[in-house]
Amino acid sequence: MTETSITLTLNGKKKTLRVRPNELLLNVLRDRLFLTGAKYGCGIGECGACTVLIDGRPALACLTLAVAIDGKEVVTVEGLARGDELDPLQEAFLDHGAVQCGFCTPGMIMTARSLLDENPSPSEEEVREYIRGNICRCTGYTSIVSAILSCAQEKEGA
Amino acid sequence: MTEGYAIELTVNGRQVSAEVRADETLLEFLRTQLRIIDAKSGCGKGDCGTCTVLLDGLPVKSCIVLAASADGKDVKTLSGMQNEPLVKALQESFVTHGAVQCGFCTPGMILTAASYLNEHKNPSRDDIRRALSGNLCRCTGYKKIVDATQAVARRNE
Amino acid sequence: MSGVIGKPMPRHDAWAKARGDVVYADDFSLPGMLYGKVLRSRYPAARILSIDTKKAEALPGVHAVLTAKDVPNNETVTKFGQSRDVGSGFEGMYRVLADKKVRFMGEAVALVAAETERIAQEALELIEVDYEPLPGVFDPEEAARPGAYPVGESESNVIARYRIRRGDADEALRHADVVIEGTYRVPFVDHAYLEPESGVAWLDENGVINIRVSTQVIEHFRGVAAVLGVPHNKVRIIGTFAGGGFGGKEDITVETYLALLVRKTGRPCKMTWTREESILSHSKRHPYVMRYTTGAMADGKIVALKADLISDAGAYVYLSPWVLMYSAVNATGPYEVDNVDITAMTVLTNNTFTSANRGFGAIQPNFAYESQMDELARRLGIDPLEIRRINCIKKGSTMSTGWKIDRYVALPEVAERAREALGEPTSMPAPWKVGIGVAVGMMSYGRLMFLHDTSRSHVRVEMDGSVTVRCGVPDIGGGQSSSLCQIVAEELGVDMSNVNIYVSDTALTPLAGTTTATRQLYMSGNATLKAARELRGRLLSKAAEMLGVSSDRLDLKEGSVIVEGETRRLPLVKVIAACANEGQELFSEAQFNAPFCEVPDLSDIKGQIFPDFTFGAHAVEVAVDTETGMTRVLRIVSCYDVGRAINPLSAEGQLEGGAIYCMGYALMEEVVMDRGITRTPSLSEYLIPTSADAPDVTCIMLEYGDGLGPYGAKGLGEPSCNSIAPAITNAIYDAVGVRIKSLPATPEKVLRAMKGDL
Amino acid sequence: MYKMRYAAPRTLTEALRLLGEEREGVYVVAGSTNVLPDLRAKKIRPSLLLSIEKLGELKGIHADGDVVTVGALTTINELLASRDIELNAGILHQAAQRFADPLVRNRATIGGNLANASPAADSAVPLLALDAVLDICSARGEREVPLSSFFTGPGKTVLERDELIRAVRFPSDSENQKAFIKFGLREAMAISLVSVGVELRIQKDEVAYARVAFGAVAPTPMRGFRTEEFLVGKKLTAEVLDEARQVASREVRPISDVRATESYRRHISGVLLGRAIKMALGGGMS
Repeated sequence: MTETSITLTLNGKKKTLRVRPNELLLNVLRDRLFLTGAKYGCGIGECGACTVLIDGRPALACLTLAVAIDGKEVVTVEGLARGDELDPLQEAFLDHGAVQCGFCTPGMIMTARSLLDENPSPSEEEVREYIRGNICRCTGYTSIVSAILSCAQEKEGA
Repeated sequence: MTEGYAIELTVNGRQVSAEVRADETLLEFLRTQLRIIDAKSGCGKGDCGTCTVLLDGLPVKSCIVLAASADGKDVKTLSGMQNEPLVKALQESFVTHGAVQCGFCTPGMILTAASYLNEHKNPSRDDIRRALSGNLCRCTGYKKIVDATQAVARRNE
Repeated sequence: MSGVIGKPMPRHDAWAKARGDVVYADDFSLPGMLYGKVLRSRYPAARILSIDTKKAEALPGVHAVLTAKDVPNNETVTKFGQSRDVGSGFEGMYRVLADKKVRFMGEAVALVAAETERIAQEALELIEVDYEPLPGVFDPEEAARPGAYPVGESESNVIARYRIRRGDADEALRHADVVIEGTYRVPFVDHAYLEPESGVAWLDENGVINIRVSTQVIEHFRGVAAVLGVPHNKVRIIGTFAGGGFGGKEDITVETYLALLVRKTGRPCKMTWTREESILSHSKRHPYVMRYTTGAMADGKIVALKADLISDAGAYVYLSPWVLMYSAVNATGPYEVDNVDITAMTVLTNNTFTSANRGFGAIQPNFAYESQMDELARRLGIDPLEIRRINCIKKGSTMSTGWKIDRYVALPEVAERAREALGEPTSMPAPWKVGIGVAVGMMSYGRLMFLHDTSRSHVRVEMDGSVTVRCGVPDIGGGQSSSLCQIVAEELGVDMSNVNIYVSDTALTPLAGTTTATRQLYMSGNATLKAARELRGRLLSKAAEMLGVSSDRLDLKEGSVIVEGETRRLPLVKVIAACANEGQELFSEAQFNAPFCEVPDLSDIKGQIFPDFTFGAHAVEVAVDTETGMTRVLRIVSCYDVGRAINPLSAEGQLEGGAIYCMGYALMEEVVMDRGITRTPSLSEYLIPTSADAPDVTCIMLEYGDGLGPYGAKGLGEPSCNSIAPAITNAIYDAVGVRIKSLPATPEKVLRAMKGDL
Repeated sequence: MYKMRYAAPRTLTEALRLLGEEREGVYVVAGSTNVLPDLRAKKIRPSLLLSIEKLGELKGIHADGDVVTVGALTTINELLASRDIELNAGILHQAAQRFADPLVRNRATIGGNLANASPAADSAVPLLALDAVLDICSARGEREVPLSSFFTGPGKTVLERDELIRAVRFPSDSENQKAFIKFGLREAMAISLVSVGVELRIQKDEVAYARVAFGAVAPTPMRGFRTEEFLVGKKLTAEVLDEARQVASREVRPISDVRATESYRRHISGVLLGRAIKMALGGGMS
């Protein structure tokens, strides 16, 4: 199969890659760029573990063709922290015990990031609604929701 | 890869197509592209023999063979010859004679010994020493390597 | 007891090695791994005025470029696994990347991590370093003089001075019937292990930097942590099966560089040195100038020995003071001399730094004193064996430090047996002349006692009767881990194939100390023996209860408990099950401590410095081509009191390998340094023996069983390469009547000694 | 970024065309045993590696009446295995036995060893003693060059940029007596410290014909013309031999380096000459 050349901004840096037409973004990220933050959980868009941001919007990397991101901006969980300084959401997840096995966490945080960027002070209901595509099997969601809300409140107060 | 040169060869019995740089060594190609690790890199310039492989049946130092020149050829490393009776016999003999210490020279040493014994049925100790003289060993002082090789040669008589 | 001790056994790791299945340091890769490279100084002595890394950083694919300013603690202290701060000037400054002054050619100046090795290499070429070349100093005697060029910043070039005195040597020399004087020189040599330095490091989810590396000392995790400024438990070192060590992988090699690059990039990183890099920049064996004076009476009894030893430490301290201590204590050799005066000094120069190399300071003076002994014998017309009979120490003799040796000394028996086995000289036609030479040697096994050495090991029986051992011993090819399996198999009465061992991991295996100083069989062997015996005791007392007999009538054999004088057998698995059922511990972890002492007064060294010594001898026959000076070693006999050969195959392997290792030292090996510049940068200039150069080594092992190791074993790794060099030069003397006092005895040197000007 | 290309033409015509077209930076590769170490040491920086390995025209050993022709691509081990070489050029066979090591001998070619023009080239010395001639070709045509005027300096030869060595030829004269001796610092994988090749014909007790060659004692492998001249017409007594050694010691032009001094190499040149003469004559010395 012929490969196409794509150019994207990945975690703030321009990258040019040659990809096959049927190659998935998740595989490109994990297998070729060694960014293993986005996880493979189901492969059919049911679990949200592979969530990344494409042009600021949450997207499922397991359902996105790599060719489709030509010219776009992609952020993965690896692109959230600035050096040693974690994103406030990452801090909040730690503080609230919102991380147990940790497999859903990268996707969950990316979805939450997008929510807060869109809506800096969401209600608990809005949070639960927004993250419902991201399945967590460990926490029962309570601590995840409070972690996200804590960021929202802090933001409001700032 | 504009500088790539396409080659097709057989490696350990498998057909392989690949692109190599003009100056890529056969050793580098085997280790980094094919992840075949039993050929070792000890000096990078043909001085030690730890990278020995068979190229069209002849033992060569793969760190001074161009990968591109293996095009169309048959390459065998020790891991591709585990079922050859002579190789097996040598491995067993090296193990039981204590001819293996750190083991870094061992794959190359066994390949050279195997290829020599294929051609020479009744070598003396000196013949064996000369035949293995392109493969350095720093641990054993060579005696047990010669013992192990000679024991197999005797069995093959 | 399974009776495997003393049997020639294939090592547990031999099959994997013979199949090429062992994953050595460079054979390992991780996804997303970067490649690290080191920029090395082009000058042996210079001041770094500036370093510009911008162009290198801008190269696509480059992830990090680091210089001294990026290293949290660029200057720490050189350690080699000791858990004790010895002080007294033994521990020198360890500098990660060159700062201020460059001290040797090849010193690390900057580090690069990039996506491929080639990109990393290209990036190195883009780093611009502005050097101001400085004069430097390259001769230790010159460097020791007042006003000499200072190698470092403020410290003296003279690192250490020691003295050992006994009686009055000068006075005794005045009354001696014969006085032999000589100056002996030995060169820089390289370990030339076939596997160059290599490792892969990665950061794990606990923030721990993991370093999988070819090393003799996994305890360098503490040193790496000190450089990074992180707690010790945030650095883990996993030692791989090393493709040879011989002392060259005793100091830190790639570890700190990898840790810094991983910390900077967050990505896994591999670094493997090229052979040229290895020869240029890892430690070398110390060159020495040794001035000896031996006085004896007409009957052959030595009455005085004076020696002045000067070693070239190269550019940094590393292990030079320790090596010098070995030289001083070994300077009189295994001879009882009432009047001794030894002075020893090690000095910084702008040569590549020197440190441990198989023999660790004991083999340099061995060349000198065994040359003197041979000369003394010739001068007095006494047989070289007889002069040793007259003077060799025995149990109870007083050594130069005043310590009375308290264990069996198989001297001069080893020399007599070696000489006897050599038999009659071969006859060869002109221009060849044949000669025979003998030399003896002593060397310690186990570390200097003031290091307070310890080792630990863990043994566990599984429910099916198989055994798991965990011990932090780095395996560098000497059979270090296999002999531990053998000890456990012996004590627990199981087959070797039923023992599995995990070694060399600072996080998961009990720390066992370094694979140096010929200490692993002694130290970790004893720790493992202790653990295995404790577990054996527990199993036997349970079995005694089950069988209703006293446990001293029980033994473990072939996976069963057997009762003395009876045919009853109780399967071990049943005992294990019963222990498990009662909640008894099915494991044992034990620590073995060597004898300790305090640091002696360095200006007057007294007392016991080493736990014990291994004694051995080499007898060799050489043929010298009288027209070219070429020496061929025709035959070598190596005879050692090994105490007890745990695995005779491994013990012979050490003796044979050691003899050929230093046959190279005697005849062909030299790292030629020309004002700090290495003129022998690869294995086509730095020659080591090939199979066509090495004669068969005949081994004679005496087993007096009086060693400190398990079952009375002594250590062999380093002692095995002692005494071969003087045996060869003594044989050259026997053949052509010239005494070579400077190694290596190249054809040109021998011919010039014979003919003067050519 | 510096790039290097690789080409492996299948015909001589194609190889010569490529060689002629490439302006500079083309480096001819056969067994690659020299090229790769040179690349590693950054001694060379070619833009094109031109592999001639596939050129069948450059292979094979032919003994044809009184001439032996050895294709440039003949490996050292192929020389060793050849009955024709053993019978007609025993001196070359002897040199091949001491060449590098058994593994390198499977790759190193005779043409490569000559074109590389190392002063210590082990195949050059016996071939000089054999009065060998090189067949050299280019897209412009063919020419032959006596080996004795082929080398011009360390790594330098009279080969033009567009030329290849096609074959080495030498007379197959089994009447003459020959010997080669290599002196190295190790038994294998050793660079010659000095090597000597001699070819002699004795008629009526006198030397009627002499060829002497030395390796590693001058900027190039060299013919010992003065030594030859000295020998011809002489009866090989012990005194003459002694004098011949001294002539040889004076004639060579060695340097001092990390392996030996100049004076030692001179001395060894004489010693080896004496030994080679004795060996060639097989003890039939007066």
